[in-house]
Amino acid sequence: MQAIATKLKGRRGDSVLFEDVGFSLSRGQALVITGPNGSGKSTLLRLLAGLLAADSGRFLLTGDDGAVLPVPDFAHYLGHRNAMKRELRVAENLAFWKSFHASDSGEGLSVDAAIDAVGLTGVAHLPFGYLSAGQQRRIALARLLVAARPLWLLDEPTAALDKRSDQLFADLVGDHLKKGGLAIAATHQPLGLHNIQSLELSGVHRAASSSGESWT
Amino acid sequence: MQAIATKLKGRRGDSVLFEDVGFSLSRGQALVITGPNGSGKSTLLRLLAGLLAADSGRFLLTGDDGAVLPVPDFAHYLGHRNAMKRELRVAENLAFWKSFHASDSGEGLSVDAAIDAVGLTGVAHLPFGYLSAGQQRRIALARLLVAARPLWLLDEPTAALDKRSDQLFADLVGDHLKKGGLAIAATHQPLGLHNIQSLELSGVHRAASSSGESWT
Amino acid sequence: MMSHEAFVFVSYASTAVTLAGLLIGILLDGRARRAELAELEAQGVRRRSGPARGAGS
Amino acid sequence: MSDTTASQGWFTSLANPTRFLALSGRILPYLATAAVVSLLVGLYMSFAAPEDYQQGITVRIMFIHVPAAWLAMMCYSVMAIASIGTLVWRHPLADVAAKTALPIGAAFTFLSLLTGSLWGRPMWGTWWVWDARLTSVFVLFLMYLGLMALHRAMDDPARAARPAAVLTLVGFINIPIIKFSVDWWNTLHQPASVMRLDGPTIHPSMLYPLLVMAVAYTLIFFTLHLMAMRNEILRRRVQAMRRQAAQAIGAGGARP
Amino acid sequence: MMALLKRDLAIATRSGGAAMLGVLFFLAVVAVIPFGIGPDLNLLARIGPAILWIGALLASLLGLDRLFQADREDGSLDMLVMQDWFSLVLTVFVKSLAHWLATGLPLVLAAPLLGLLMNMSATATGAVMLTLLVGTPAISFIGAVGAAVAVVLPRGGLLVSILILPLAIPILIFGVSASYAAVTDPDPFLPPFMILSAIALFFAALGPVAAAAALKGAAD
Amino acid sequence: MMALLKRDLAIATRSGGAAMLGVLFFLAVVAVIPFGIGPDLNLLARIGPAILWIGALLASLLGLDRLFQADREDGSLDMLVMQDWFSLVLTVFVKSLAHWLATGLPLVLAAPLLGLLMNMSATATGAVMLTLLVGTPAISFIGAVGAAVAVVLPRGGLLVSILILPLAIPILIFGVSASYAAVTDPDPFLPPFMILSAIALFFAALGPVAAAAALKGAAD
Ligand code: HEM
Ligand SMILES: Nc1ncnc2c1ncn2[C@@H]1O[C@H](COP(=O)(O)OP(=O)(O)OP(=O)(O)O)[C@@H](O)[C@H]1O
Ligand SMILES: Nc1ncnc2c1ncn2[C@@H]1O[C@H](COP(=O)(O)OP(=O)(O)OP(=O)(O)O)[C@@H](O)[C@H]1O
Ligand SMILES: [Mg+2]
Ligand SMILES: [Mg+2]
Repeated sequence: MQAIATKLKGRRGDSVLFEDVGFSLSRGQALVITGPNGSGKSTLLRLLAGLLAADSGRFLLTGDDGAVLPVPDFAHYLGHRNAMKRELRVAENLAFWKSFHASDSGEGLSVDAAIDAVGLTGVAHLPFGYLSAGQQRRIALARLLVAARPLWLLDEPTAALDKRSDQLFADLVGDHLKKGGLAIAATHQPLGLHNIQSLELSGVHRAASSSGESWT
Repeated sequence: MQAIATKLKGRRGDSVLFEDVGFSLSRGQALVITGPNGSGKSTLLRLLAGLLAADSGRFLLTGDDGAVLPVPDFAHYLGHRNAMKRELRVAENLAFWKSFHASDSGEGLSVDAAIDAVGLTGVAHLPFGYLSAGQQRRIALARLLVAARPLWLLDEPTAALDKRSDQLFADLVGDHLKKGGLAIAATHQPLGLHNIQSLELSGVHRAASSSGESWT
Repeated sequence: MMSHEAFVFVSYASTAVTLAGLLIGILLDGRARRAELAELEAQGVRRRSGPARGAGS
Repeated sequence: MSDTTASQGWFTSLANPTRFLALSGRILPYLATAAVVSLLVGLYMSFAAPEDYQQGITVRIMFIHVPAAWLAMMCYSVMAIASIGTLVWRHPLADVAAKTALPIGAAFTFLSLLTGSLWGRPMWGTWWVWDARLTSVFVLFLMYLGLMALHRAMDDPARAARPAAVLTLVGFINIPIIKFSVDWWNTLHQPASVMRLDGPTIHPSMLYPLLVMAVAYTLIFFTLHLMAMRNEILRRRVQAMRRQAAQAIGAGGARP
Repeated sequence: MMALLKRDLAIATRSGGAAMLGVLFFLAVVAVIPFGIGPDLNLLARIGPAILWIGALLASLLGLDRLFQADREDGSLDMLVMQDWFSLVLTVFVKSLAHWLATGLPLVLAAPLLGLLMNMSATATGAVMLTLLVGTPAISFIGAVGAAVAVVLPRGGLLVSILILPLAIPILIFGVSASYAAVTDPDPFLPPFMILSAIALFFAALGPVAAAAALKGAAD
Repeated sequence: MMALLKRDLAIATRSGGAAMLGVLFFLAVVAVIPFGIGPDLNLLARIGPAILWIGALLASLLGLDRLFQADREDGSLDMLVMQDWFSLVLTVFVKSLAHWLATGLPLVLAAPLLGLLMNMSATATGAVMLTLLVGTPAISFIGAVGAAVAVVLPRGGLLVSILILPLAIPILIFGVSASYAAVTDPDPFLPPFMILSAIALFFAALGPVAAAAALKGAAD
């Protein structure tokens, strides 16, 4: 399985945030995207997830046999927000995502096992809204575990996490990579991962292409 | 001016988050609260701000003449959220807070000066919603500058800030302390401040008091 | 009640007023936009796709 | 996701905003002149036309009522076509066209309602009835206003474009309802007498002024629309420059 | 998809009860009309079906704006939109269905009680229930389009109702006329009812597709 | 406090114009009624005042839930609640007032137009305007209580309307009956109107205090 991006160009409104972004990841590798505030890290991740259309360039996920795989079915996206309902219990939230995600790409942990894995044993029956910011983020990470998908797209996964949880997170990603997964993460903080590629976005934006001035 | 806390006890629902928390700050001093996720940092700050009632213990702010000052009028509270309206321009937002806060405790910077001070010269006329996460946080910090208040209560003030802005923030707090202010901040990241006390919350919670069992 | 002529007159007059209002609104809007653009350019904000090419601005 | 590239039609490269501004700037004077001339001719002809033996002088309201009603529908059709452009080619000019047509369409719809009421009072003895045609035009008016509110409520035009286009297309159902309401339900209102498959049934002395006025209204519409589109492009340019300013400041970073 | 249905229903019943509000509002609308009309029982019975329908229409519009907005605020919407086109349409369909089950169905069940208040005959009440049973899902489905458009808005609220009301008018017209046809003798009940059903089916097909298109377009 | 009023009005008029939305919704609701009732002008004129009042009630209720929720979501609410008791009550009063100015007042001004559409007489229209002028502020003030309670709820939204609707029903009833009393001969206009005014004053006093208490209690 490989994830290959070629010459990606991302735009927000009138300005090109990045251009000519390319990388190639294979099983067991991770990519860390860094850059100052507003440099386009989140934009790049949403683009990889298919939530935004790239201005040009392409991002392909190919299976071990070379077949092109649809990213939405083989990738987990974790955004700035946690995708959990405050009203529902933690276990209900995770159970929902487990059945929602469990379309093709194999098995994941059980809900309880995932909660254990993020070190929050015992919160299963609490409404999600009762948790602290860091605990909420960790439950959001547990979503990645309940349904196994090879590619993880993580946007500031460690926001609001304390030191210990940072380590826990590093272990989770490490495990995922060891099992042959891929990970792409945007972050300001060092993730404590080894064996990673990194991509630095400059934060210097150019106005949209000179020939055809942008419309928006 | 002194801020003195004695034997504060904070509870969320059934569990006591901290007990016997005490400290004493005088002009020019800062307190940094650390602790793992869910240990009660935010709870403690909200309690100091008067947004939550303490289970027991007291927090007093006394003037230089020993008189007890009402915390709400002499403290700035900066929470996880920025307290700015996305629809309004940055200048409008800050002008509103300037006139809202400017009750008793003296003068503050002008709106433009405050924006300059957080290094965002030129954004005054932009709608707040246009800014990136880090820029928004910096404007939220500017609110503390437009109305001068001696005590700053900061909850993860540097969340979403990049490295350079972290330094800027440290300078701001340093200035504030030098002018005789007090600051109490909860954070996971080192703030780059010197001459600070620190308070570590353990994150080990106890069930509510054995004698009078809690009801909530 | 009003005479029939009055109805005709009111119809034509209100049509004229509405259309003229629309026209004036659009003209004023255009003016305001141009003024904003000029103000921004005076502040040194440039479109970074090169020098602002005239037409209309 | 096999291909994230936005499809770029040929006119993406052809028509950039600057070129559009230049081109429209050249066309506008001619268009405006033609509109004014035809309006003057139309007004002259409509007052020279003979009075109707049934309706008396009020028949003159027809010359401004009917074109307004036609334009109200045409304007929505223009918006619907533009919406298809937005959805299929994703061309921002289509979105600009759809958005700026709204207030103009609303104005023509308002005029058709107003002049209709003013005609209805002497003819039918009431300002307003809830019959199928009148009501469907009123619904059209509401849809214009709703879409205007929708655009006003969004802070980012680029994001508003596609959802608004979808809604515009869904609302297009109303246009055939307006057109054929007189045939489907028997109502107080006149059935079609000009735009019929078997040719107009109206007397030429009234038909010609009506047609000239219709042409004049159409020219007025296109003139105003073009002007509004130019404004909108400038508005977006200002907005874009403001955003760029924000980003430039972000990149500039903290105080030294 | 069953999971989605279950989740949405759980949220609707847990946090504040959308169902209850709809019924309450329905009651309030129907209860004030007699104040206007006065105690003329015949007149009340005559306009009863219309009032019930109008009340139901307004009641099902309430809360419709949250259909996707809530998912957007907490980030779930990203996962929904990430799906392929067909699954997304299905998702919208299921969410609209959940909205109907939580909001529309209780209205149908409350109709007999209100029919009693309005002094309506049993036939009329039955007819109103039947037409509501067919018509309210149509409102939810076409409402999904408005809700999808509202996703890009800072605050949807009223706007969704404004955008949807004109589109819902055909449902109202045929719903009411079928209800009347059931009681007044010469008019046959079936033709308007069939048209209503056709509209409902049409909207059930159109709504999710259009809403999905709007959602895809709104992603940012 | 003027700053707060100005800010809230600026937000209401800027982002999509709450004012315009309220009026549009009002228009849409009233336009839908004849589709249900049928085009009978006499009947329309008779139920006109009730319809106008229902429309106005709905238009001012919807969107009321955002009164404090928006402030909570962006964190401003903490600063408001941190004030002393008296300032907090004043703050709530000012915010309710801003809500009325942005939402209620435009409804009052739009009423005559709708009266025309509903074929109402000039007297009836005038009476409806007058009662709306007195009644809609009462809705905003009492609505503040619901909005304050909604702040603690995960997803306030609908619940506000549930809480407030029962309290708003007296306003509706006296508003409607005063409007009718103005046109039907034997009934005197003043008694119900005085009751309506009394309710409005009572709510203007009670609402802010109760809402402030709820906000203080809700802080977490
Ligand atoms: C508010 C009230 C009215 C509205 C909303 C309205 C609307 C319309 C519309 C939409 C059309 C275009 C129909 C088409 O192209 O097929 C139209 C045409 C027309 N209307 Fe009205 N109308 C109103 C009142 C009246 C009244 C009171 C009269 C005369 C007694 C009238 C006479 C006509 C005539 C003669 C046409 C031209 C039909 C044709 O030749 O195709 N309208 N009106
Ligand atoms: N929805 C949006 N519409 C328009 N512009 C946007 C939108 N979201 C972000 N932007 C702009 O795009 C640029 C990149 O934003 P992005 O969120 O990708 O940055 P980031 O690298 O993730 O920053 P941060 O570290 O603050 O999260 C910013 O300048 C921002 O102003
Ligand atoms: N609104 C609430 N209602 C009930 N319990 C809460 C609420 N907010 C937080 N808690 C609980 O109180 C505890 C402390 O939360 P708090 O937010 O103070 O932690 P924190 O130290 O700020 O954590 P973080 O580093 O994640 O921000 C947590 O266990 C959490 O579950
Ligand atoms: Mg980001
Ligand atoms: Mg915290």
